[in-house]
Amino acid sequence: MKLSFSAEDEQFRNEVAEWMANNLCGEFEPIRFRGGPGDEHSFVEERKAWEQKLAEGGWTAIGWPKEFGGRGASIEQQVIFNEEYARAGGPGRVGHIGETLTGPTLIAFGSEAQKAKYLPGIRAGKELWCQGYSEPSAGSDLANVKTKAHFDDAQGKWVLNGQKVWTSLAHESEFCFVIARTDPASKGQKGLGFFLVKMDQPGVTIRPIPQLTGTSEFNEVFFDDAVCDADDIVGEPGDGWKVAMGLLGFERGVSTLGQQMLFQSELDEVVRIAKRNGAADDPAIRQRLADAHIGLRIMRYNSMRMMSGGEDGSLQKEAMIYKLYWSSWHRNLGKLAMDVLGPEAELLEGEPYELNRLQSLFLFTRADTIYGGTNQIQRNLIAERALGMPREPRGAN
Amino acid sequence: MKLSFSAEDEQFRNEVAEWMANNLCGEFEPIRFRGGPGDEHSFVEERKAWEQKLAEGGWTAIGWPKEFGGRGASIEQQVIFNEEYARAGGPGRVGHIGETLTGPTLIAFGSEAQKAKYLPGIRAGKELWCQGYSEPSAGSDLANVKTKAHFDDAQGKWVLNGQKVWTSLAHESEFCFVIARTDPASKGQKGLGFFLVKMDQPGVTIRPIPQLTGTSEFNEVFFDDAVCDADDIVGEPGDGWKVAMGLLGFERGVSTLGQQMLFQSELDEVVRIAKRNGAADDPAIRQRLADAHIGLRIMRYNSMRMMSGGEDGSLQKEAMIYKLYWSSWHRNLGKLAMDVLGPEAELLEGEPYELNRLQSLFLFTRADTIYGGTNQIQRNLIAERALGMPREPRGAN
Amino acid sequence: MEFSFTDEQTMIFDTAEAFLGEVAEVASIRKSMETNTGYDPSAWDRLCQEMYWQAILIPEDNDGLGLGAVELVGILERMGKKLYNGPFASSAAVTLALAKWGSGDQKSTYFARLMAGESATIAVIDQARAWSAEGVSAQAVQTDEGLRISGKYRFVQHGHTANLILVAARAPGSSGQDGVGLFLIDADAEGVIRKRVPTMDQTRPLAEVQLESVLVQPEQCLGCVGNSAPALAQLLDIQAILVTAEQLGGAQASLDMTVDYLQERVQFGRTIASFQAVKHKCADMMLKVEASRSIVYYAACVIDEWLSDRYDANQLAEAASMAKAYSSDAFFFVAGCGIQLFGGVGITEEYDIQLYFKRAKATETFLGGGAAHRERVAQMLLAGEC
Amino acid sequence: MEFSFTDEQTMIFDTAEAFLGEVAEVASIRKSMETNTGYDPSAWDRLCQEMYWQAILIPEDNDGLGLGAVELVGILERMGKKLYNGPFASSAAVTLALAKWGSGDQKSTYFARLMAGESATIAVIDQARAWSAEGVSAQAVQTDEGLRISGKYRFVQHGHTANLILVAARAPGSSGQDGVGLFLIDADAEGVIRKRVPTMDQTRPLAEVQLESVLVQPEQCLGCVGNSAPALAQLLDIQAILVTAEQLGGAQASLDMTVDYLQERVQFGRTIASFQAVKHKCADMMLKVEASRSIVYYAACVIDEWLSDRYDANQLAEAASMAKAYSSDAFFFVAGCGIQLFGGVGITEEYDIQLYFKRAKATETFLGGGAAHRERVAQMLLAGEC
Repeated sequence: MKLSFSAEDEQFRNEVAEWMANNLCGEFEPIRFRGGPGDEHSFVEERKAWEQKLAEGGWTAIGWPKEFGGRGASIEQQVIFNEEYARAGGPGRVGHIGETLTGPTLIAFGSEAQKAKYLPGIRAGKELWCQGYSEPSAGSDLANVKTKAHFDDAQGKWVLNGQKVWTSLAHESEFCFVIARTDPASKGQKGLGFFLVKMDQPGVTIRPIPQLTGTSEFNEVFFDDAVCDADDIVGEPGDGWKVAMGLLGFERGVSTLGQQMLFQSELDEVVRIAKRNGAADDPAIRQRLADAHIGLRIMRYNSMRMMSGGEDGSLQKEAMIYKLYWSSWHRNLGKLAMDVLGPEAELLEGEPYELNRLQSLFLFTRADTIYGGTNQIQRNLIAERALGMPREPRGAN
Repeated sequence: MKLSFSAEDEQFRNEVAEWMANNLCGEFEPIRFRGGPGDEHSFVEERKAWEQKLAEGGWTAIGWPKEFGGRGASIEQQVIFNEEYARAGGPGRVGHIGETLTGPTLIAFGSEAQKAKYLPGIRAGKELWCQGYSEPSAGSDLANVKTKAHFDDAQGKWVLNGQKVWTSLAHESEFCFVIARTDPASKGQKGLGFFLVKMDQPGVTIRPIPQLTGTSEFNEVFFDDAVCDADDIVGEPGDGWKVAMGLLGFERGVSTLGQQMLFQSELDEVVRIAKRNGAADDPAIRQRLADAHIGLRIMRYNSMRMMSGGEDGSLQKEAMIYKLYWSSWHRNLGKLAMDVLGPEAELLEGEPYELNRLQSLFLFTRADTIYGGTNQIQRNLIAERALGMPREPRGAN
Repeated sequence: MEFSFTDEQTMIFDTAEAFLGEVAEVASIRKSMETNTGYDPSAWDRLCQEMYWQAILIPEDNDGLGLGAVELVGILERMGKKLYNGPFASSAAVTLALAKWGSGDQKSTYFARLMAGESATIAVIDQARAWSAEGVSAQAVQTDEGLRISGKYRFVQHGHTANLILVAARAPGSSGQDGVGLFLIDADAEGVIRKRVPTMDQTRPLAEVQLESVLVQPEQCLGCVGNSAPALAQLLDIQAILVTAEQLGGAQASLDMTVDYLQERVQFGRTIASFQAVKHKCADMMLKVEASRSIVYYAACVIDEWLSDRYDANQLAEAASMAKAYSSDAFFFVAGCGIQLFGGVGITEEYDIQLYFKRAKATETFLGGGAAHRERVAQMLLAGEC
Repeated sequence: MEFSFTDEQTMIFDTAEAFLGEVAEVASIRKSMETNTGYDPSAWDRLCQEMYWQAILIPEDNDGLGLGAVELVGILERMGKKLYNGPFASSAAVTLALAKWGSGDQKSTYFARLMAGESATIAVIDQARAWSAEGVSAQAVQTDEGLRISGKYRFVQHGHTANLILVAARAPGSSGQDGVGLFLIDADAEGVIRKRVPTMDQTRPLAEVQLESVLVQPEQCLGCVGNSAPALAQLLDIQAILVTAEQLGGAQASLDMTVDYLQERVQFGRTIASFQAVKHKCADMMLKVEASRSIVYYAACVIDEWLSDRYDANQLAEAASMAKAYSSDAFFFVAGCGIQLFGGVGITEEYDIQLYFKRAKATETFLGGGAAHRERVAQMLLAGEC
């Protein structure tokens, strides 16, 4: 356990910093520091172009093994990349679902054909992915999947019917991974399949969900006889839950660092405003600024422990608290931002409902403690899996 | 709804104040402001004598109907009495269980014979009571009573066997009301009886429980063939739960005001020390002092609403939050007191474990959120009874 | 001393509940919040004509209803429940100011206008972080024709539609508690420019009001020009208490709609309401709602005592700050928990809980949040003033 | 950069766990806390002879083990789990001070004594609310024979038994950051008077130490006399980090024993552990324990970087204040929840959770609580120093 980086790693840091300085400029200048959570709808086209620029430089999927186009970068290097990316103002990545979720999932569970078919597009920053997990009647009960998939012998394809919800970037994505029930008689975690579905087809309809922010980061996605190829199922029919859970494990990896860099830039802005408008003179605000700073630093070391820990992908304690920890921290930051702004927090940038970055942060972070497993579900998981306390009984339904 | 008192009530206030000034002096001077929660073991003999002094002045049981020796005082007058009692430094009442619990219970549910037998002793401040509710294996599960009572025809008496726990003032009390199972085949709330038991008898053993404070306010009470007369059961065998629940209802009445006056004197001391030692210059401490002040004022108006409300003894919403509210408030005050003291909080008054008032407050208030129904049980009750949410299922056991 | 409602009060509140159920259902609030006024003028007209609520605090001598602050607060609580967005609270605050400090002539003039259905509001600050005399920046300059007021006011509730604006302004060169006056301005007077500004809480229209050398006559001065800092503080306290009544109602409604939803919504084969952690959260929410109720109605009683000069400015200040600190935090907590317990749908535009959450945020900041009011209580407490 | 333990570290910690299980079971802690020393000297002897832990931070050149702060903190964490009450942490802090600022001679002299099993502690303040150079009141007066130190110190861990006391004292007439020196005093020197004082946490013996014109020679001065305020600040930061390691262990043990009890105890026909509200409380407790672990081990790494001059005083200060603020609050929260979840037995003397609760309280205040350290972080944050 030590903090300092090796000389080799410091060399890598210079390399990243230099590339960012030389490339995140000119046409990409406007997207610096943009596109974070709650700002995801900004500059999407430009950020797509940036994704390809990154790929050209060899800076997408750096943690993937070299055979799949990655750099096989060490944890240290991934940490460094994220730090330098953020320091340079690298915009929110539109390719992150493919890079951090689909890619690792396919590398771990996919067939050779699937890897060949999908990894290059992700790696090149040209094919974006979204996720089809939650369903309206399921909510936190993720395994309560009603979307159905059956294999249609005539077409030689899987046919999907059902509805997913809370799918971000659905209208920007080329593909969606969808968990669907392959065995209509099954219930819960059994009888599910994990499908790779092309979005641009007649059977797929996307409906944005208007949110409290006035924006629609989330969508409903309807599958009406949507199809995918026979070999677009990861693993076997019935393996869907296992694959999906593995994928959720990947969610808690290096990608957390990128998130934290965005958090840092938000906190920096809050501090800047507090200094400017005098809020920083208020001792109660000072306590909370310090608390936010400490909390974010802790988040970083939580991540470091998580990444340095067991390589079997099993969830350690620090990984089990991760979602609950960051979502609560981020929500508190949103409130702190408003209290730093004071009465001004109530005034919008413009008609009809144009939020500034901090207002957007405040409102959007209310979703953080809900999506991807509510704080309540997280606490169940911690108590049951990490502390070995009895499982919450299911109802009779 | 109004705040001002009538001229008649103000006259009553003067009367109380004058009596207190004339009587809480001389031999009683040392017990002023003493004997509150956590200080219950102080000056017990002197406080017993004070109880009788109060009775001579007609100031015990003032809310009881006149026919039972009370004054039939109005709510307003009871409020005033409590205010003036506290203002004068009236000590913690040793007779409060008899006056506020046994008395009202007997008046509501007791036979004429029971009223005649017990009310005068309580009224005169000569017979103290303690309560025998909790049992070691029951904890929060109050109805899980294992203490048994059977009627012994030979003796013509009820015979009790079992153990109670968390009984305060057991060694000072003449009587104990005991809830015990009259039907050995019964479970839960059915088949219980409510008994009035003399403490000074061979079948009753008291064992003090050493606490984290180094003191022993609470006791275990063992009943080994303890007896009470045939007519020392309130209601019929099987009515015990109903009587006990009625009694818990009385607990949330005017007696809360006396408690609040003690809280006020504790808060006053914390404020005084904060001003003296400079803690009051710390903005975070200031926030918490204000919070404590606001919280206590709210407690007062909660009580006012509770007392002004329905006269059928049914629990209104403000009554259902009362225990959770005051116990949490008081626990927070204990912590605040320590933070006001700063490092000094760690140093005791003397060997071997002599706590000052605020240290005692700090440690003892950890019991407040547990006895008389833990905060967890209180939240269950609020959710289930006030909000109509589903009841927590019992286990198979 | 008496802490329960009279039968008459209960009747008034039942009527209020019924009337608001008619004119202020969420659908109509949502519709009206997107209009230019930000509220439904026809509902306001009905309120004035059928309910005559604008006259609650106007003495019977002035042809008002001669009721008290408890009745007012009870109605505001029910408005808060519905997120009612008309100019009632701000008008009531101006009414109270007139009742306390108005001259006989001012009362007859302005009460008549208010009873006829005109609305009123209060404008105090522009840039300051805190609502107080110190924050007053508009200037009242003595000229030959009379005083002329110039300055910008922000955070003015219904400032774009109110007929009457009670403004604070100070003598040139003065600062702090000195030189402050309160003035009753006609919104259509020359030099009054106002515009609605977009707000995070869409149910609580705010405006910027610019006064450009607006002429006021002596009869438009409320109380003593130059010496009105104490009155301004009391006015802000009154206004804060009225806000807490709306907060209480909003918190109650947030709790109610959350529990209703939890009782219906099934997850893992059980209603969400059956999960103990959810129940406990709701219990904590209810505790805060009930505690808020206690302090808000106490504060209402204090207004009554203060109106009849039995309580002083300190007692009013303490009550206002206690109520505002507690109720602001309580409403924010309850509405925030509400969104969380609604889960995914809680953050959609379609569900109402988010409107309550925004209302909680907006009213928390307005007139000072919990920390500011607690600091004020601390000062009084440490000075032995409460 | 690497954030997991080496195999060697894991082995050391396993050994520590086993050894402490032998010498520091709760029964023996309870017994020793009632003795005059407040700890078990025979256990301390075994610790020094069998484990040689007193030599962890002493360089191999000085015949020590030459290990780092991560090993130290890992052992302290396990001591915290057991409420171990010997003079290990205070001795380790003095060892670190010697390693950083000691001259070659001081190192060989004092390291030899420490390795032989002598214990050491730190004495800084008497009356002040805050531990800092400003709070130093003892005076070091220059005389013909050398400096003579007089003054009273309170809150001195194991001050009544330590063989060596590192004290802070200031030049007469100086104040604030000026004139401060650090001195190594033999406890049996003439003029040293000390007594144990009764404390709320019985597992953490504190003493008052009175120095009456105690003579010190130049070789007893650590660093530069009169210029040691920065060193004192760093020393207090080091000490604070060591306390957080014990807090982490205490919090972990509180959580573990609570969950164990909940899994056994049946109420309403179910184990208490099966109640969701209880589970969620335990989840919150675990979150704080794990977060505390992250920041405490980070701070341990910072000590190592600081020892080798790669990190400066600011980085040490930030780490210490972050760790102390978070871990103090976390331990208090976890132990407090522990008592609550134990229910009635939690407040009895018989059960151990109350000892952890008192330890949490005692260590929270010691060297400054959460609010004070957060304010320090805020100052650095706003000054752009972190």
